[in-house]
Amino acid sequence: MVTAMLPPDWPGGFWAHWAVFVVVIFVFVLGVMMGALWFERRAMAIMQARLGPNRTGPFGLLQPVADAIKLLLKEDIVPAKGDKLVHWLAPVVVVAPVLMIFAVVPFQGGAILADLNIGILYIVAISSVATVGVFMAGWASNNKYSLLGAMRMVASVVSYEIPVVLSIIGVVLLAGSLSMQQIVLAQDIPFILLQPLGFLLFFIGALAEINRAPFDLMEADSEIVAGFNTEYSGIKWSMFFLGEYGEALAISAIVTTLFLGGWRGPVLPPWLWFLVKVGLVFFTMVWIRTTVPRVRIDQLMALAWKFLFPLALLNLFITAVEILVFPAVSLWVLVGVNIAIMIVLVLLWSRLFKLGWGKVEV
Amino acid sequence: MVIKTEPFVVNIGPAHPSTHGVFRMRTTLDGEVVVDMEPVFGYLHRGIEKLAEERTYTGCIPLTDRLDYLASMSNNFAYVLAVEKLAGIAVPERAEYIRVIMAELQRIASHLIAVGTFLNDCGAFQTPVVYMIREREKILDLFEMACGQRLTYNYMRVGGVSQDVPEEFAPALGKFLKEMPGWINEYDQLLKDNEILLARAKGVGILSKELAINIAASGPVLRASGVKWDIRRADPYSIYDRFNFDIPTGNAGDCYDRYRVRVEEMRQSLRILKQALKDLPQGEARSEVPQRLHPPVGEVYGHIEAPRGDLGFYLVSDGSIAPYRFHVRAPTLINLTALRDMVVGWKVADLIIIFGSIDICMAEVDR
Amino acid sequence: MKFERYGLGIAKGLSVTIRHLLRRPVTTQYPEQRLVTSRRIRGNELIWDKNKCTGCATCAKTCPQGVIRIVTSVKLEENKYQVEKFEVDMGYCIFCGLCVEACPYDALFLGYAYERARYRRGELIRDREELLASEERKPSAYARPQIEATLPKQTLLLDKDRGRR
Amino acid sequence: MTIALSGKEIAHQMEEKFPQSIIESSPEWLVVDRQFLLEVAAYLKKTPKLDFDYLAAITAVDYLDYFEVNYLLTSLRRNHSLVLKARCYGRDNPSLPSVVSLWRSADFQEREIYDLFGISFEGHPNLKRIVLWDGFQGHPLRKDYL
Repeated sequence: MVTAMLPPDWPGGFWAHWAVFVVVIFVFVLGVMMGALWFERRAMAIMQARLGPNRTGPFGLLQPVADAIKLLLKEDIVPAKGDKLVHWLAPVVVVAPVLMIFAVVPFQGGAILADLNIGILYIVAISSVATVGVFMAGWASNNKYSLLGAMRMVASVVSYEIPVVLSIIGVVLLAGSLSMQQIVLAQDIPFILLQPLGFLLFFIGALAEINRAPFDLMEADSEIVAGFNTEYSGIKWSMFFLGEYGEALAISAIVTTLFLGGWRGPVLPPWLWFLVKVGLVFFTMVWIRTTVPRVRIDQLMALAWKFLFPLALLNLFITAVEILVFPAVSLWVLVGVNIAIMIVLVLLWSRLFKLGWGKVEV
Repeated sequence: MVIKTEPFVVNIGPAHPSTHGVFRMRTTLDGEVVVDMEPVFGYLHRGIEKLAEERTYTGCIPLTDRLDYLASMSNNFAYVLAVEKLAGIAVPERAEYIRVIMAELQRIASHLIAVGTFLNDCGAFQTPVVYMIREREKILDLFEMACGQRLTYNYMRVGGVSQDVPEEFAPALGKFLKEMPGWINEYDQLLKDNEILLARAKGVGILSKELAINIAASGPVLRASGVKWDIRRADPYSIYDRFNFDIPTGNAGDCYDRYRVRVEEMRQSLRILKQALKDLPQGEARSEVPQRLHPPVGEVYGHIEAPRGDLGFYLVSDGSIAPYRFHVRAPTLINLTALRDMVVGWKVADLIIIFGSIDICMAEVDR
Repeated sequence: MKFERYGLGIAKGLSVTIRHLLRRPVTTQYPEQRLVTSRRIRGNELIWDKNKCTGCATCAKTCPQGVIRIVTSVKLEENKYQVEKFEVDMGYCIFCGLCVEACPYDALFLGYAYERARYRRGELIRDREELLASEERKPSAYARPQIEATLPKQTLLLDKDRGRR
Repeated sequence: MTIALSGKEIAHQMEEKFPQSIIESSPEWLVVDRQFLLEVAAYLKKTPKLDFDYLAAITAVDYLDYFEVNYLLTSLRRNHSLVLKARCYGRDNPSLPSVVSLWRSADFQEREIYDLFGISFEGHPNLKRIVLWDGFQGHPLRKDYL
């Protein structure tokens, strides 16, 4: 039974495969996280007409290393009346799920740590564990701002989980399987063309879930100082920081696997295609983060429930109809139809939908 | 079943990323909604009005730099106008034009900071503020060329300006005037119809027209509520009656209108600067004034349209070389009077934006 | 059907930021690349010209902060007071330049350099010898138009040659 | 051009409305008796011809034997302005009626005058020190404060 799980062309027993991929994931994830940190700071800097870090190492490449060393040496303050154990445990609970997501991401043909046949379900389950960690951090810091930040995080993740999962189901319908390998193999036409509305909903929902770009309310520095990680410093704070970039990379990897055709690509070697696509999606996140102001918490909620959720249902319904009623229609025609549907639905829906401007009568 | 919630008090400030200086708001929050808010001032009080009572009239000019440090050229202008009115000193033509050029450049520089930090409070991650500070840098270069400093200029003197502008000032200003409208259009392209900014700022923190007049608000805050009142047009001082420019006003009096009024005012200032640069006369930059000025006994109130509002200087002279009483009408302190009414009922995120859109400078509030 | 409300505003904003990828950053990296300051810069030091100074103490009277302490001889020698002590406390000086403007004999200048910070507060009190001009303590042209020609031209951000990549 | 109404003219109008409410008047300003301050101010604000709806500034001056508080009034619609003065004698607890009920702009400015001069304003909603901390002894802007 053990060998059955072994991908055909990998030498050595299961444990050799496991060991190689654990090392790959740790090196890939931590390395690319550092790279992502540097890339974001440089890209944002150039887009803001300034230089960004360029003092430590060539082009500032060692800046993340310098930050890491600085943070490790920083004093680790624990709030006096805070809950010590929960305060210590929170960063672990936030960062561990992020690393576990990469276990299922296919870097190349067979190159996957565990080719689970319920790959995408595993990812959705694991990514909601991180929210518990954030709330633990908010509560344990015994600080009003942290509590506000944690409450916002929980509220937004709970309400964005539904549109994200519904848009994933749309993709799974087309691919016919939950396993990430199969989804990539089924993408002769990248699903972003077949599922444009699904891609839009997933991307917006994912941005809100990892609190990046327009939805970074959890540590909105202009409002509630630094949200749930106000009372953290030193290595615990850097764990949260790495957790955030890890989640951004995980979401980019999932988007590439689900919508952009993973490692499939004409000329370049497959693993390079995967990295290029992840880099592209990450760059769009950085690009949006540089330009767009922050959304208010009730608008965030209103967007989830009144805009994304109904559209996700409609999208699921339309995809199901397409698969059942017109299986024979060629995929390229479907691409045109789906894009038209997306445009019509988005315009129609935003006409009805008013972002919450409510002034609460006190 | 009514869930028992219990409001808790949060101190936003004095050291908070977006209180624009040391300003504290004792806010009572019910969850996210602001129930009550009490502003606390005084963290930056240096007693400028007491200091001024033992300095000569020229020695007070560096004091006025420190009032609203983001618009110290306008502070100098207001103080010097008041003293000239008190002592009856005439100012040569060229000095008048240089003063108007400096005041309008200062208005653009101050509005750039105001709009930039307002966007920062909305959460646009430092991008608009960095673009606008880049343009402000060009204006600071011009100021440095004329008076040697980039923040506390101490450039204007009773009877004119301390030194005439160098020859390369006019061509540099001409180049700036050609280039700046393009940059302002780029800001508009980045921000004007941004859906998230519209959602965040439109209809938020409304200051009604009657309340604005009742609390004697002034400057962009008053004009955004639809009151067409600008000292340059209502009570023209210096040579402002020679330039034609119009007064942008909003209608709803919300944060978005205050942002739009400031951007339009930048465009109007550019118009004034073009006209002023075109007919900048030659001649003396400063009239003969004794260093130890003895203005006659009496009192005077001179006010100008500073970037943040109606900045007035009330001077009482008892014939000696130092002012007997030196009072500053701080537009930012008075604009804050209605902060509590504008903020109660909104959420924490809106409190920060509404406060940011009023654009205060704590040095002028606390004096 | 006005397309203003459906993401077009954000798209225009995105186009502005992406355009900046092709533009040159404006930062100048201070210790390596230095900007030429204005000729009239009020640099953070005072420069005193011993032989032109007649000890009339106008500067000490005009200074709003009262940082200039001057002690001169009792009687006039060829209509000049011998200045025994001329002490300036740079810690309290606000560099407003009123003393330089007020000096009737052009004996006082503001410095051209702006990197005169000290580690000890005591070192900020400069006495007669330390105030004299030298090669690296050049006077600035503030209120002294005659020096303006000798100083280099100011680099302006408008001229676009500032801040290479 | 904001026309500064002459104090004398307004003084005559005040004479018939509120007898002996005006102590002194000159072309620039107009001194009102303490008791009549509120009525005169309300009259100035309410009459359509004068219509002073904008209280630009309140300043106080310590003339050693009395404190003088100036109210710089403006009318936005009619674009004219007037300086109204009120004097209060005695140095230990000078007081004046507060005009916050008429113009809310007086709120912070009266608190500041109370804080720096010690003139208390009856009827002010929350007369506290605005710029100095509550435990501060004395009022700095008085001439005898050293």
